Amino acid sequence: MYRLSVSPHIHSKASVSRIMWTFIVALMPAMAASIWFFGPRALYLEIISVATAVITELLTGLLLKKRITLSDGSAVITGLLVAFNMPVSVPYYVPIVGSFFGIAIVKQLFGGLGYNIFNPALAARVFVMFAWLPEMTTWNAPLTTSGFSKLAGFNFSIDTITTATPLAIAKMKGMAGLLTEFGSKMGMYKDLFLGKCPGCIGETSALALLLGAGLLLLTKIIRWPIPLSYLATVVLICLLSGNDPIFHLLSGGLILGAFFMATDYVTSPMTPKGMILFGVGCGLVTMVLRLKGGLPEGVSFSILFMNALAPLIDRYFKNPVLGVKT
Amino acid sequence: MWYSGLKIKTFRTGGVHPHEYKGLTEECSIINFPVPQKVIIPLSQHIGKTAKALVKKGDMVSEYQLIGQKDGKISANVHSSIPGKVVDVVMACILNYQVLSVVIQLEGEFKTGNLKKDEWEPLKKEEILKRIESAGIVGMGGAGFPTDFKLSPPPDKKIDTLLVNGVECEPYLTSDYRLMMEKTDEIVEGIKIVKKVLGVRTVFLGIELNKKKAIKKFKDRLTSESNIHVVPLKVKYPQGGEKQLIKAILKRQVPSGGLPFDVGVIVSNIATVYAVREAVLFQKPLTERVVTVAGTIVEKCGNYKIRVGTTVSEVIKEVGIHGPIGKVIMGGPMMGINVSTVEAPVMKGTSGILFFSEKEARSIDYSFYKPCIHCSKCLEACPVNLNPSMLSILGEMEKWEDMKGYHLQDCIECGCCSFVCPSRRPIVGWVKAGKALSA
Amino acid sequence: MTLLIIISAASIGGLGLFFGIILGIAAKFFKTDMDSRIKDIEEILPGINCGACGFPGCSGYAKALVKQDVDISLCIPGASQVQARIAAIMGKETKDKESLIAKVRCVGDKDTVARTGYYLGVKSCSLAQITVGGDKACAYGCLGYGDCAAVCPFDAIHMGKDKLPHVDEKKCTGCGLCVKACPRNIIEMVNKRDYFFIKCVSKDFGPAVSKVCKKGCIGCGICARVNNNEGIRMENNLPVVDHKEFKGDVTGAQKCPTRVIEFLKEKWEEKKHEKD
Amino acid sequence: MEHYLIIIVSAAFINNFVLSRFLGLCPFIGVSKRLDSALGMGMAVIFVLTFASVITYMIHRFLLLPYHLEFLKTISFILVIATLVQFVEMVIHKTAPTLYESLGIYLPLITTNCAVLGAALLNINENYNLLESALNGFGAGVGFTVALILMASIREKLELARVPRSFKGAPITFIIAGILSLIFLCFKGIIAE
Amino acid sequence: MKIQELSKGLFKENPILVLMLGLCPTLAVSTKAIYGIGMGAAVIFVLTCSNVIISLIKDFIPDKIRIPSYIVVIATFVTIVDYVMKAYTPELHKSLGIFIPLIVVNCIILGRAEAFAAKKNVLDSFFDGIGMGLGFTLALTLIAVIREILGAGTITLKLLGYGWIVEIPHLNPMIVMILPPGAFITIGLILGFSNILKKR
Repeated sequence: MYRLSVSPHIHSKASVSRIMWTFIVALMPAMAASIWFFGPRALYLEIISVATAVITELLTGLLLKKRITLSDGSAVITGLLVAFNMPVSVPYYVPIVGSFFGIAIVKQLFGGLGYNIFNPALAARVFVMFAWLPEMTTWNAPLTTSGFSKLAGFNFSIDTITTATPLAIAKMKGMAGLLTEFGSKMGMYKDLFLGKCPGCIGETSALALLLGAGLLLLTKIIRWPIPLSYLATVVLICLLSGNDPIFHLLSGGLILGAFFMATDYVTSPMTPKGMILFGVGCGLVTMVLRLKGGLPEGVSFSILFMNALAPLIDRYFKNPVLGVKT
Repeated sequence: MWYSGLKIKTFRTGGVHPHEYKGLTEECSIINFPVPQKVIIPLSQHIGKTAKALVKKGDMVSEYQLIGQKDGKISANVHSSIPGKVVDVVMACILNYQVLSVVIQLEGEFKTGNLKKDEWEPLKKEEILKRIESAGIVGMGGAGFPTDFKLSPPPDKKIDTLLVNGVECEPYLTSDYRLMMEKTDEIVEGIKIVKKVLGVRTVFLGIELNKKKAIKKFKDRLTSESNIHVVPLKVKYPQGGEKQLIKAILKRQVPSGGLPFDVGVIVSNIATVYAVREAVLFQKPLTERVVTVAGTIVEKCGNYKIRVGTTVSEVIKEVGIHGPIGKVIMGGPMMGINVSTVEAPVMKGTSGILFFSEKEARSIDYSFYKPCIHCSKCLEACPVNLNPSMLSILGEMEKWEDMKGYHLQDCIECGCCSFVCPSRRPIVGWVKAGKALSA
Repeated sequence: MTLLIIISAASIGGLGLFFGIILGIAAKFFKTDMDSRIKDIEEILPGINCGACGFPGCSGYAKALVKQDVDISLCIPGASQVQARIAAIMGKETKDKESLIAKVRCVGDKDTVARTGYYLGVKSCSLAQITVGGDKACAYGCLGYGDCAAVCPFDAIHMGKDKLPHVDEKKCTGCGLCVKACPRNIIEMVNKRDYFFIKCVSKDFGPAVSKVCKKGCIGCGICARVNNNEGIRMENNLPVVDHKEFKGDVTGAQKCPTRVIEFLKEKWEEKKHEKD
Repeated sequence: MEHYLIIIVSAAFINNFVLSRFLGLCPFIGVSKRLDSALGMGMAVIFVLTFASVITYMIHRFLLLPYHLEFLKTISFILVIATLVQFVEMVIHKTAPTLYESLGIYLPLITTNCAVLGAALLNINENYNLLESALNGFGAGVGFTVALILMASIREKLELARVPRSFKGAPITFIIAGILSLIFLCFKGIIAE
Repeated sequence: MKIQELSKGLFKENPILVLMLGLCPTLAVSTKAIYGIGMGAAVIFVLTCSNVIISLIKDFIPDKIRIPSYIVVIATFVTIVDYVMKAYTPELHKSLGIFIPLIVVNCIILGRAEAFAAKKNVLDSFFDGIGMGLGFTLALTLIAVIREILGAGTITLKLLGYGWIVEIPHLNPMIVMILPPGAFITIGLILGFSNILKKR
């Protein structure tokens, strides 16, 4: 009795779980940075969120009688990204509801991994954002070096100062306000790059995120077109509208969004041309929302908006098949 | 480097780099395979109509005797590869489909020991074509296109170039390489014959860079020939595909649904060229070919000159297998067909027989494919620039008709998409089914 | 008050009149002849869009009926009643088409016919057939992955524990989708009142069959010889039954060495009774 | 000028008729199965909405107001819309029969599409003048079309997804609409400035 | 017999959950429980009256202009409801906004007129109207209660100073549920679950 299958009879090493777990590894620096800057509560949020995501995936999988695919790690990624998109002070039920919404409704109801139209983590973030707007927009300043000693203690309470995110300051007070907050321009860039500024726990440290993104790009898990066109569009619009491009690149969730969420396979277009258009669209909507919108931040919305457009883009931007005249 | 002056070419769109495994058999010279006790000769080893059986049960046949008569324009003669008695003329399962086959039991003696050698230069084009036709030569790269038909393109197509395909891009296979190394002069003579038939000026011989010795050998041999050029090619699968080779060497694009002669090119495989020479010089029909037998569980891996019709069971007996066999593949691992029985015969287009161990075989289990995650790795790997992801999803949903909208017919079934797919989806399977069911 | 009522009535009436006139003119101007028959036929058709007629759904068939003059007997689930009503609309005569049911012509269950290999692929007969040529020792037999059961819109075919499809004759409407789905042409549409079936399609002869399947037809031809070729004759190593010529001699069927001929006594007696 | 632009953008995106005002849901669910019919339906709705806004404005301004017949506005508006729809139906049937076939029963549905009557009533409520009414109607139509096209393209992709059987069709369409509406919600702040 | 006409609208042919008619007002006004009830009452009135009238006049109306005539009948009753509500419950009327006049184009009413009242007798049509209207009210109120609990943490059953407002303790309401997205997601889930129940 030989085994019978269709060709090819050999396979590259690629597998879904390998991709997903590499992705999780790439998120680790940002996770470490979140704990470094926001203390153990950040870790608790992440653990709670991931646990909810995994349990929800398991339960919905059982209910819908699907093959349980926990080992592929996609639920872990969703859980982590949901937590990354929250301020450190949110009550614990927020990541629970968010992860549940993301996995159960945005992912599993659409058919599970590979079939979802919207990025579960982003949809979850936007959902909880509108559900508990005050909680989701209360920002804490990162811990100082001395405050970090509290990491050891479990009785960490939220007694740090509430402030506004750099983007909110820029919106309300302009560049001058930012300079008084950070001191000098170079100091501001440095703080933003390292992540020493208020914001969602996973999005502040550009350094940690870029480390992870570098891993993903090197292992060819994500490709250049989307992040590059996204960031380039943001820079271009900044230059045209007279805003500081470096500030806009480093602040808010732009790096996290461009490298880790806009590049989500399932919800982004498949052809290079489509990817570039997708990135440009993300950049455009992000900047419109940042400069004109009512909320200071626009990355999640813009990517979600382009997710909705992705099927249209896929439909009209196909690769030219060799030998077929168009 | 000695080839540094040359421009290394390759095709641009897609392609993959599977592990080569050529080391197993690369240095194995061609060995004559012992005469089998029984052969099963399918009457259709080519594209087109099955040949008409000329023998019936109980007939005695001699070696090289015509047993299947070409039926119509696209068809080919079939000859007996051993002398003996026709045991049966029956539908047999060959490469997973049923084909009328002649089963011959070895009996009697080989009479045709030495064939008379002709000179080919004085022969007319028509005479050469006739000899190719009566020898039943078909493309030996796998597709099995009747060579005489290929070499007589319609008069309105002007052919300016002959491409000789020495790429052998499939992993494991080294039969063409060994042929190139050991029969260099004969192949050059064969190229000249084909060149004369086609009346073309330029010939390119494409060889991938993992066969540096062969490139050097031909380079040295061809210094005096001004019109035959050796073209070293970057290693990339599926460069041996006709359309990819034309694109790589000539930068010409065969139109969708077209054939190479639509862009003035004829592509011929090394083994075919060699067989053409034998047919023209000795009037010897195509009854044997060089086959790579390889696999980690094979004791005597190597390149064997095997008679057409020899069954896999005879091959197993000869080369020795240790451990249980998981999979038997006729052809290369990327496009080869997996057979279920040891009664499957070697055919004119069989370039390799691979034996996979149980573990190797089980590592590919397409019944446990996962949903497509739209990673677009297959789009990058596809040498035709198709959207294999969509094809696979439509196939999964059994929307065969809709697959046509995604250029199903242009798929060359090279397997690059399945090879890179992280969800391990049997994309080629769905494409094959789509082609069969959407018609 | 009265004035208000009058004004309201007048305005509504005026508006109505005005728009009525506009529409009347427009209707003249943009006149199209819509065949009301299409709509009528669509209402008659069962509306399950099974596709057995070969057109895209019931509305497609309705359109084709009116515009392309196709055969009115193509709707198999609707059977003769629908046909009669379509005929009434289209002014055509009804052809008497006897109702059909699906019959599985294979007895090679999972214990009888061995598999030739472990098939590692999509669990579908057509894919198994196309990609690896099937994984059963018998080249004609049922592959058992249930394409026919999956395609049946009436839930009339189920895969049994023996890995063979079983037809629920009560639910089967004879639409023939399973026949199209089967890559090995094992399922055949037969007359509902037929009583004599050869449950094998192997064209092989003798030992070639018995080597792979103990129950399959070995093509010995005893049935045809016993019946003197009346009603049963041999073709391609397989008996072919002709119900019209069949005179009721069942000895041939009983002599079958592999018992591959199925004879439904009740149906035969029913028919005989009718003839008398 | 900017004022008029704001009316259009507001009607099309910020207060999208389907996604934030819940108007015209029946055709939104019904015609969003295929992209090409969604496009056709969208065009028809834009046309009907714009004209209906103009005509209802005129009836309101020149007939109902002078004679104090405001209580007749529902009846008279629906009459206008019904006529207009029937008119469009005839035109499409004559000029583009294939489009007509794919729109099928949904063309008459525009009559009972509350987006059309809703736009007319909103125009009155907002005290828009003639141009503003027309632009509001046009913007509403564009918003409807945008939502319809987005939904159709998503649903076409979803055709090939393994959505749980009970959620196929309307339920999953509503959930998609919910997420789309979440996205459109973030446009709310843009005009506020 | 009549009981059947009355009860089918509640569950088996519930206009919202099964027939999926009249969704626009369902989503728009289901932010407070009382709005659901108020809207439902208006629909019951219009549906019953128009059903009765249409089944009375069905024999006199030429087939060609039946739809416009039905619409005129319905529009009349809608205008009556509109003005009555404006006079007696101005607060509710304001909250329901244009969705009161939009009852005219609510698919339930025209749908019942066309599918039922135009074929059956007066009594059947009357019960059908009440049944369907009740079913509509029930489903609408259900959705409204769910949305209000999750989105505002209350259940409002207060009109013109009568009734009461229940407050759910220890609940941080999710504002999104009373915003449009909440409406879409709630009805999507409810339809899905009612499909599951239907299959059982």
